[in-house]
Amino acid sequence: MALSKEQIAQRIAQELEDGFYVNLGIGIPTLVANYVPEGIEVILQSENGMLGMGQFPNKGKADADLINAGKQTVTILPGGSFFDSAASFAMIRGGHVDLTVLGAFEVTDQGDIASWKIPGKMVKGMGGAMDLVASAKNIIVAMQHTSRDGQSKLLKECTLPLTGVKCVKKIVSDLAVIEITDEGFLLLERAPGVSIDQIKAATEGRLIVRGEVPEMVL
Amino acid sequence: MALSKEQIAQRIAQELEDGFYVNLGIGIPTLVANYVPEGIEVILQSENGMLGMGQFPNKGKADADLINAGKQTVTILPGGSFFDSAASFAMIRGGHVDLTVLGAFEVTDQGDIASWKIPGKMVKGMGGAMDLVASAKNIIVAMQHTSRDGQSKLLKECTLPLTGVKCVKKIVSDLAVIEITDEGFLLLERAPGVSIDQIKAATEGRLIVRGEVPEMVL
Amino acid sequence: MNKVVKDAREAIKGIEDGMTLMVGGFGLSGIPENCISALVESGVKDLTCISNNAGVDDFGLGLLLQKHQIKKMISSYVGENAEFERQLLNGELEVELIPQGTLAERCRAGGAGIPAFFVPAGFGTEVAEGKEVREYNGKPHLLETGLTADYAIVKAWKGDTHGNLIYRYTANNFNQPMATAGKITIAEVEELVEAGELDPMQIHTPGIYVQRIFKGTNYEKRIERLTEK
Amino acid sequence: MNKVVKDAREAIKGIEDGMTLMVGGFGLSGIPENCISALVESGVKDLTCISNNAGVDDFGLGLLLQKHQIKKMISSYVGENAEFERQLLNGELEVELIPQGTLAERCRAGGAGIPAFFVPAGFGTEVAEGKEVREYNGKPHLLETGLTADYAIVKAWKGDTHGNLIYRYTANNFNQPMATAGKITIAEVEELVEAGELDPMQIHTPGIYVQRIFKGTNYEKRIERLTEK
Repeated sequence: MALSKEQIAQRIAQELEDGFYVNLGIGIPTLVANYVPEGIEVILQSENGMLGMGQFPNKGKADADLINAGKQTVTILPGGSFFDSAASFAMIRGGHVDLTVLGAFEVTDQGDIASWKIPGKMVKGMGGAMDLVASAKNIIVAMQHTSRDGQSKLLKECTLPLTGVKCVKKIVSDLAVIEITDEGFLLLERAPGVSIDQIKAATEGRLIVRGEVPEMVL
Repeated sequence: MALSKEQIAQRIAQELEDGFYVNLGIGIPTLVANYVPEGIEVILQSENGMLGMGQFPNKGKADADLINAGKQTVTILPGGSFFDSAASFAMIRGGHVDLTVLGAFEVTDQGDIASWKIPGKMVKGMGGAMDLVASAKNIIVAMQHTSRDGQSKLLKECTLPLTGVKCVKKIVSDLAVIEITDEGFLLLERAPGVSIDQIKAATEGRLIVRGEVPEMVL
Repeated sequence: MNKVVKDAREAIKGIEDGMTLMVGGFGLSGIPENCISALVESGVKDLTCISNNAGVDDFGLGLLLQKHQIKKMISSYVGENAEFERQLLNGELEVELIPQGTLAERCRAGGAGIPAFFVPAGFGTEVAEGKEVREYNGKPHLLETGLTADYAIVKAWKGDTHGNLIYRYTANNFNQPMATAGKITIAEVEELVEAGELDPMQIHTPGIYVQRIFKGTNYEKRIERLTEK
Repeated sequence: MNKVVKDAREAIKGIEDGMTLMVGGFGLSGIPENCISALVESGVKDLTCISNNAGVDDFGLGLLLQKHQIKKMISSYVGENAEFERQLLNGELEVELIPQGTLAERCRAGGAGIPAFFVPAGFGTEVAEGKEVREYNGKPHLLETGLTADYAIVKAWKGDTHGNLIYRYTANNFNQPMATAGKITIAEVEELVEAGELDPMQIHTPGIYVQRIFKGTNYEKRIERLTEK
């Protein structure tokens, strides 16, 4: 059965390592914070200028001066810090953030990503997505494997305007965990109950299946 | 009679305007701070990371963490601030400092300056001088008009390695106040009792004398 | 060295039709509310606004959009409001979209006298169109330029009579880099104190960058997305 | 997320012959005294040191020079000591001189992922030799590159267990930009506190840049030029 959004976040959380500085994009990536494994400490970076982002504030405690990159009111944890936007992206561009998790419309088997613009629809802008994908050492994309009408979003070439090229390292979709290799999408894990054939059918780009492909353990 | 170092500083101080942010180099320029005209407030920038530099500390109050660019212990005035070296030169390079006063070995009638290196002697480095001369909006050089053996230091071409090109706006020497114009050294003022002929004899570069040249008022 | 002006109306004097303004803030957080109101009131038009976002329909830069005072937005993320969308689709408004980190660095560079620099963001995308590409460390980079503005308008938490500024929490955002890049920089603050009252080690924006400062009033500090536990 | 190590000896583990180090400080102000002593003791050699200055005969980087542990200095102003001069004139030491502002910005750029940028400093001088020149705003600029180092060694006033740092007065200087540019950054501090004890709005160097931190001991904080009224 395909994963829920929460389960995608849960599976991505398994990629976290103790001491990681992590930037979580808007949407499913934000949920990853809810599943940080026991015994592991990660520090969340919010690109509008904060390290050590905490949970939403208690009722009545929201502060207009303390928001995340999604413009939601948040809190800061002990050991956190605030800084300006240039300093924040210096951190990102300089490769100091260990892991970036973000959403995407499409990803190719070379790691290209399209995530910010759908021609014909209102263009809202790329925000920090282009900076993040161009500079992160390690990028995991959280996404649906196919569109609502069943079209694959794991492609040979993006059909939508690009956010960045050859940058995505891993995908956690509702159907699979996939690593981007020089040869294409390497299938690492299947969602519980999802067959290799189902994944093949849902993947337009080159899919590599090597030996037994285990089911995810959530 | 030629000006003393203190008098050169005193004359330069007349160039200060209320509200100026000023960077004073080592040597004579440092003395300018002692002659700020009454009713005028200037803020001194020290390129090692301070705005609002004050006087030397009282006896016993020196702090190793509070020095100027000449590595002398100093104080900070109310309204001052501290920042790092990159931020300090961002300020300088960005043209936010109104006036820079520094010393020189040689200056040309096009505004080139040599001030950091004498071949054959130990090379200590340019420090911040190249950054300052390349970026300051307004540069006044405090210098002796001739060397000890009577050679002019106001030249057609520098004989020593350059610190910067076409950057000096004004010179206050022991003999004269000179503006650098497209046509060369424009003589603005004479030191008290110094004749135009004396200045001509001491100036190798193109010297422009227009009409009456007043004596400095100190 | 007293840079204090009476209010927003006095602070924005000299801002004329067709000028380029940098406006601090991220979303509705840390925006110069008082100056935006004064600009609306002044009726100045054909403005180019460099601002990470464009406000919402009835707040922030949305207020200037409503009155058709903005000719062009230079931003990383816009369109949180319907009027913006309408003007854009009707061709009444130009928009130039820039990756957020590149935008922030371009402001910092403009203030720091760095006319151009290389960054990896945007290579291979439409952002790269017409830009010089050069490879460093095995990775293609784009040449981007520093930005300055006729006026930079920022909002800080505390300020002093010399123009020194301290920002609060994430309301710092674009205010700090933009404050360095205005030919004239105007700061509005929640708390204005005498020079010497702020700790010189804690100044975010040294006064050298600020030409005019005033204590703002009636801050609404609207929250765009209230989220609570 | 505890980055605390026991002392300087533990902090400098991994620094090997031939490595490039950034060392914070301006003159003798804000230098990492404990780490310099530990490096002397370790006997590591053939170091390339990026540091604004080179210390004096018997303090600061002068201590490493005495033991011939430095192969090359990259600095803006050197030679406040006789041993330095002797080694340089004998060809035992290489020196690369860089304008101070360019040096500071090259460190900041290295930490910020900016591989190259244009600055006006040095045009027309020997610093420009071999460098690309481009005109911006009617003024020639040189293309300069970002710098990084195997290790950056900095000294701060206060630090916490997450590696957040606050510098004191002008002892900030090169420490802040260099802290961002080390593959591994080591911070020694006068006061080490638990995460959460420093005001998050007053952090000069966020902990993300610091891999190892320790409380230094026996700071001499020598004054290079004592001037009093």
